Amino acid sequence: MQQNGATGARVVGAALVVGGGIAGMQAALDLAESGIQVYLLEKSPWIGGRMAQLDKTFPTNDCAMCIMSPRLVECSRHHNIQIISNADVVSLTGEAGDFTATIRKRARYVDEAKCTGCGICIAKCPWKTDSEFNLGLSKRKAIYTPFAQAVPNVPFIDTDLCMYFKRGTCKACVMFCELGAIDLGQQDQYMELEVGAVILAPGSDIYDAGLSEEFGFGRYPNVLTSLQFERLLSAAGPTQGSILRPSDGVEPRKIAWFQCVGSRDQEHPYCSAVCCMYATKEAMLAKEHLPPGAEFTIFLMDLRAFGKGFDAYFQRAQEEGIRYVRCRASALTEVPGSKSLLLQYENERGELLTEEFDMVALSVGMTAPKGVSELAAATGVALNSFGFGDSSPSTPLETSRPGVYLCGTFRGPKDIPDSVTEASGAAGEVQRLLASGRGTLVSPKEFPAEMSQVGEEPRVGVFVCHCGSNIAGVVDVEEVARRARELPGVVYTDHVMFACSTDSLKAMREAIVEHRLNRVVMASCSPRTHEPLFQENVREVGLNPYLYEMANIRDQCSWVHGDRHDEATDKARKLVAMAVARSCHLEPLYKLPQGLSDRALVVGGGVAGMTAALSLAEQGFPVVLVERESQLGGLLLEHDTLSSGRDSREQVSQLVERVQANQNVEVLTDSQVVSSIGFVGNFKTRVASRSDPTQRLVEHGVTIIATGGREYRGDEHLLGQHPGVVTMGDLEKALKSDDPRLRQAKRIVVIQCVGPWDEQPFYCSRVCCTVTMKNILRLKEINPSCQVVVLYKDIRTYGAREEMYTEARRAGAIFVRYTDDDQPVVQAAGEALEVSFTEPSLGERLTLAADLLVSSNALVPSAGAEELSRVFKVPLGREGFFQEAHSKLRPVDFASDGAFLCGVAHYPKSVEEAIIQGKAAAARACRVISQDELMVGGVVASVEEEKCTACLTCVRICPYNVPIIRDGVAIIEAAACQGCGICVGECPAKAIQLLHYRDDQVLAKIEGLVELMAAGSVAR
Amino acid sequence: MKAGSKLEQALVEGRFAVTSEIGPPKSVDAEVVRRKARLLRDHALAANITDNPTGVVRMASIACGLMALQEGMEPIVQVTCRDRNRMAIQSDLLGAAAMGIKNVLCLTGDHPSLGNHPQSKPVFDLDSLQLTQMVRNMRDEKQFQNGEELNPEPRLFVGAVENPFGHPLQFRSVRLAKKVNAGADFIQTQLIFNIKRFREWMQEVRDRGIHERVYILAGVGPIRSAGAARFMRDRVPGMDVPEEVVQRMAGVERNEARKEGIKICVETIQELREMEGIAGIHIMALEWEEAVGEIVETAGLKPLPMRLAASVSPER
Amino acid sequence: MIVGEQKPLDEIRDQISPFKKVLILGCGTCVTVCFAGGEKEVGVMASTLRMAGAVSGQEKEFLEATVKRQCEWEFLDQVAEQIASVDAVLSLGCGIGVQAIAERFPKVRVYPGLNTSFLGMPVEQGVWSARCAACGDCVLGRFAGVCPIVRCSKSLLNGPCGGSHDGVCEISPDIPCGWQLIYDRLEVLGLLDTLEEIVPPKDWSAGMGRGGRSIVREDLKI
Amino acid sequence: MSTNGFEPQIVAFCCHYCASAAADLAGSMRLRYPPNILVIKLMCTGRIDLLHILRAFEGGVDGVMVAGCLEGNCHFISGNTQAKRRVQYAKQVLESIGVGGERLEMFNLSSSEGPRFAKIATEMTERIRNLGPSPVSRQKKEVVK
Repeated sequence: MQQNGATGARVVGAALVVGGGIAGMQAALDLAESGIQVYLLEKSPWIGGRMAQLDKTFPTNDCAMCIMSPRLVECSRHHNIQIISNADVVSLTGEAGDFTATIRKRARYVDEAKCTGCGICIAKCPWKTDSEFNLGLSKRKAIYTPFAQAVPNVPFIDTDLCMYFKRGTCKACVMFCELGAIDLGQQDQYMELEVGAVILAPGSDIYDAGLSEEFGFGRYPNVLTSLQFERLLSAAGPTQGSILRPSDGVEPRKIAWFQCVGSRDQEHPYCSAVCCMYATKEAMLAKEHLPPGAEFTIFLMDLRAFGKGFDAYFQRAQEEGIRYVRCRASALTEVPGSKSLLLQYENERGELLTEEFDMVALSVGMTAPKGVSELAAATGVALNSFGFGDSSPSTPLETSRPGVYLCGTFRGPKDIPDSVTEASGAAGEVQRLLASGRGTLVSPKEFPAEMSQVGEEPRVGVFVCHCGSNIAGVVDVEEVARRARELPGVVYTDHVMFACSTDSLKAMREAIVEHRLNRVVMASCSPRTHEPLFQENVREVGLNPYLYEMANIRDQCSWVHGDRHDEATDKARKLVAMAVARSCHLEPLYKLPQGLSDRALVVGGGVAGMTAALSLAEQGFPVVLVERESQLGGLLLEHDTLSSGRDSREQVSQLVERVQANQNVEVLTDSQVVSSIGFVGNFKTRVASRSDPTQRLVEHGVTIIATGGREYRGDEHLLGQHPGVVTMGDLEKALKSDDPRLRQAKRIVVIQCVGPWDEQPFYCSRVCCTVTMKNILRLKEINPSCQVVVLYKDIRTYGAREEMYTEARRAGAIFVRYTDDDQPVVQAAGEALEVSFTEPSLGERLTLAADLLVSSNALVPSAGAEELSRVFKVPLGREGFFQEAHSKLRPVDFASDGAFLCGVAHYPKSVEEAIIQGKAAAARACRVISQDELMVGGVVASVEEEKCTACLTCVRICPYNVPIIRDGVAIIEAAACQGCGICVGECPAKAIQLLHYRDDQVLAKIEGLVELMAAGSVAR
Repeated sequence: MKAGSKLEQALVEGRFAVTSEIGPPKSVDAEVVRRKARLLRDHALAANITDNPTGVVRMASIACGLMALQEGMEPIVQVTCRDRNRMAIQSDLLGAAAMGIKNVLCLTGDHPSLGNHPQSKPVFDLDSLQLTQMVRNMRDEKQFQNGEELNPEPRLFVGAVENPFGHPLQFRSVRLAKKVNAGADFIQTQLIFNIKRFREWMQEVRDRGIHERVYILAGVGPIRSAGAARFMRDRVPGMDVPEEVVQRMAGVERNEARKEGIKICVETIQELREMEGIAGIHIMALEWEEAVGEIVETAGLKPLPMRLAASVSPER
Repeated sequence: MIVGEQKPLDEIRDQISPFKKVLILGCGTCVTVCFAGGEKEVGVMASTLRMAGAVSGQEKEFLEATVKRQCEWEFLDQVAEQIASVDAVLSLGCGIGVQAIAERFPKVRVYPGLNTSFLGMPVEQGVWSARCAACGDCVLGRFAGVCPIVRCSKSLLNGPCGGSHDGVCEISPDIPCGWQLIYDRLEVLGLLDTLEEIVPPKDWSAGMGRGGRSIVREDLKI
Repeated sequence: MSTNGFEPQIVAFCCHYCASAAADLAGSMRLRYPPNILVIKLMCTGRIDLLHILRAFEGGVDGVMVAGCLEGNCHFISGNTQAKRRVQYAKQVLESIGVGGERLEMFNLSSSEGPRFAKIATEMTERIRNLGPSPVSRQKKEVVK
């Protein structure tokens, strides 16, 4: 049954994820959540990877750190994830299901167990060098962390810079560390890990711009890389978000971006896939940052806006005045004195122009990561000719070695959502491989029974942390602790040097027991980083973790009021009083187990749907696969070959066979979903079949929507009116049936980007350019003398697909660019056609006779998408495709729990991408249905039925469509509630409360403050 | 003859009728009415006396009508449903008829919220159709609205209005038919600037044969300035002032504007006169009564009666 | 449902100005749903009035309570004690609630905090629209389920008047022309020809303008 | 009481993912802002209730700020837009009773905008300082005296 299951007898329920960037983190979390122990190995001393360096992300302009740092924290505290940073893989022996990985953990010189991340060592270290994180735009110390949210929050000593390692002197860090965490004698450690599978996600490097000497990077101070520019944009970056010229610190008025630096050239014959969009983003953000009047120009060959929402983003950039010049910039000179930069270039009309810029950003491409050959050698996997990880298009996430998978930019250049999708997909592969070992190596932490606090008056214990001198250096910690004793409910106070140190945690536990504390207030650092630790600590002595409250007197007090000790102490007292007041109102909350169905409902039987279904079925989950048509296969049924060269029939029929052979999959063809109710883990969906009018009721835990799309059929370019005009899909059929017209044609004209653009804004169908290249090569194969002319707007052969473009050109295809304002015109000329268009370099209109005109028509959403979006209460996006929860980090989830999407239903994509997404959706779904029960509750909305007037406000306002009205009252399923409290803030009957953030609990903070102020002992 | 008014007489005889309009004063200054009556009496057969137009309180239309009558101008007393219920209206009409008023025009009336007492309670006990029917029944059936006998009955020539430019457009000729069925003897239309639309409406009216059952007086009026044209286009409910009219007014010098307004009005009249089913013209001068004479003269509507309107021959 | 909105704050403050201790009484039915007088609004009103008092130096005490329906004596009795303890009641119920309080507690001063606006429904979250005039003589059957009494500004039964333009009423572009709605519905239903009939004057005697209308069901009496 | 030397008390309702994180980052970056701001963390500004804002003023604070994610980037999809509407409404209420709508403000910021948090905190403090003590607390003080 488990066709891809491990072959050996032993299946180890653990996996090694190599690389702690966004892809590695995603894979680790997906695995950890589905019951697999994860070792997350990171070469550098901290996880986070490239994304941590980005300011915002296209096309939503989401702040990169905002969306990523919760993932960092989640990885760092997940019980099933062990982060091994500053480490390399030395060797990997064994086989799929049962590997032994040898790891070298390089010396960090700081004891991770002892260090609390207080940062005093960094402050005291006297030695500075260029910051790698800020790419030389700022300095860092010899002992350092790269950014505030670093995980693990433990510094690292750069032995090349540290005076102790160079000369044997200094030791400032050792002297100031009160925890004795600095260990200058630390040695590299070797360890052996038993794992069932490995995921390689080491990422990529950026091209070394210094190698392109013509641009003067490194010589001309005002030539930056795009990543440096990203740091300039960042509010937390070296200039706090001011864009300043390195040469003189002046704001530039004219900035240019040069695309394809280290991409699409002889040495890098691939497209780096992200640069057009990030340059567009950087230009738009720069416009926001600089005073009006500044000019922004992007020099590019093709605008590769091939992803969801990208074209709209590009449109916005143009509206905002970002200038795009179609020209590959070739060299720069610096203007002596001003240090501005002169560019000579030829525009599309062939005119030679010279333009001066104050600053130039080089849009550097992605290259294989440094040290990749060592990693490949150690893990025994093959690399491709560019040095990226190698895989086959039909098994895109498998390396050459069974049991070792790959994802992210290590597989080739790609953006964040594609990396995240691949990471989930790779996790899906591992879940499948290790299905029988799931849950064997992870065990939930055992806690003692909770103390009962029923009927007890609050007995609050307040612990005030010095955080070394971080807090105590500013705030009079002892005074804060002493005065806290006066607050109502407080029976115990203490102040500790480092609350998060092992000793202090133990002392806290003892105090809770000894003084029968039933509320604990910690006045220390940020709850975002430390709350889980302290909550777990109180739980260890039987106190419900929701009876714990925190006052942030460090990040939001001592650190920002360092020059005002008395006022900072007053503020700390207020924060403590507020926390104490709230703590008295806290009540224990429990996450309760709720049963669930482990069945998945997959809607749509194309490649993505079948892949997702199989991925789950092969690990033993029952799957119902609903297909509207009478046979499985979807869009691919009518295709000829895939861009990989593989026969599509073969690909489809193999999948169909596997689906049909798998007894865990129940296939319902000729069927459609009629209605669906329920919530994550417990959906009930009715499916009607064309042949059998009785509706099937399917009970399922998760839903995967994979309803694909269809080729647009309009009447543009005489389609449907002249037999010589066919769509890209028709051409596939013609190729498949060996249509004699193809062998006879003397000239075939292909027009790209045809769609219903009179009715809706243009979007890129992502696959057409690549398919056109594939078809050119196929046509040249069967009819070498045929001339193929491609009229295009932009060629968007992103990633390695660029090579096919190169090949197509080599094969003699002619490419002519057209614009929206100057479209090609097709006219009938008897049986043949005449196509006229403007040749931009000549600036003249040409007319060509053609035997066949291929219209590359857009992929549009499938006809039933709107209906389905209503049935499942999941949204559609602007283009009519289904809208994922978050375009960057939750690319295959819907916002509502338990619903996922994949394939063209999400957006047009290649077969390879659809397979990856299918696997990714399965992996995400597996996180849910691999649980024996869902733990439900905690911070969720709760309805007081007697008060509810069924006014529907919550039903209407909830962004996740969770509340429903049943029997005259609102029901909010705890399993589905996301805990935002939007409905709570709106309910006119006050019938809904957000647990842990009840009105009285929120207002208690204000009352605590008011009472303290009224007492008069604290300054206003 | 139903009422024996001069207006009725002219129309029955097939003469192309001209009516105009007198706006009562916002005071007890009777001279305002008398002056306007004198100004118009040589140019129009009869004059509408408006009833608190645009919801602004003015002297009672019946009282003004009597004054006009004294000045030799036959009044067409307007009655709206806005501020009087069926009782008040009936009693007023009895009084009016008793005092010699012979023409009455039944309207719904502008909503008080548009007028100068927006807080007053809108009455609208009846609508204009029900009002028309009530007046007709008072006269022809000799009945009060409640069915009680009314003897002797008021002899009134019953008019109603229609706006060919109101929406939904398809309903406008239907509504006209309803008014005729309810008992309207003559119809005055909304001010016509959009001749094209009016033509379409008249076609529908003729298709339904309504023009043979009622006398239709087409509403016209001179625009004083481009600003006035824009105001009417943008602010006055139920008005349809096409862009070309606004442009024409805007295209002339300020001091030539009035002349141009009159010119447009005259041109409109000339087009309307050629239309089958138009029994006369109703000129609304909107506090510019001085222009009426010039319009009538220039349009060749003088002397009254001008000529037989060949196309109009209502069979009642 | 009954739709109301809060009176201007100054008017509310004027009404209760003579009193030191006031109960703000909400109603848990219609006015909760239209965000005018539910428990939340009671809280907001109390806080607002307390602050307004503090700002103007008039310290007042405000009690807060919300009953299931102010228009039932039994529910009002649940707060009888609180009512007895105050100088006045500010009702955030509809006009019915205010009168119910007045009838149940003859010696209590009660003031309306709301204007009872109309019988209507939410057309979208946060927007309510009048639908019924409680005229006592329903004509909806004749007008395709769209009430001309409420939705036409002039309550025309033989509309639309000449002021209807582009689907909106002459009195405001924000008010849809009720007659356009009727026309459109009738068109969809294929019933446009019914508009050719003249609808006779309405019998208004069943509705507004008659004090103390009652409905009696002898069978339900106890 | 004169506004000379007056130090306002300001409460900031901050969402977990962005505003509160930005406040933490301002700390990590050791930026400076006046100590008048006290953060109350909520999961999402969508949890904000009119009553929370009013009760804060009723209790005598001089200013309130509500800080959520950037518009369009709310971690709970629409919480911050809902909060914005509630803040707008509360401003009207405050205005109508003479407390002044400008004592309340909604901000949107991303978690990486530590410097902006510091700037907002500084500007808000400055604004309230110029406005002087809240009329509610001023009265209360006089009553106490």
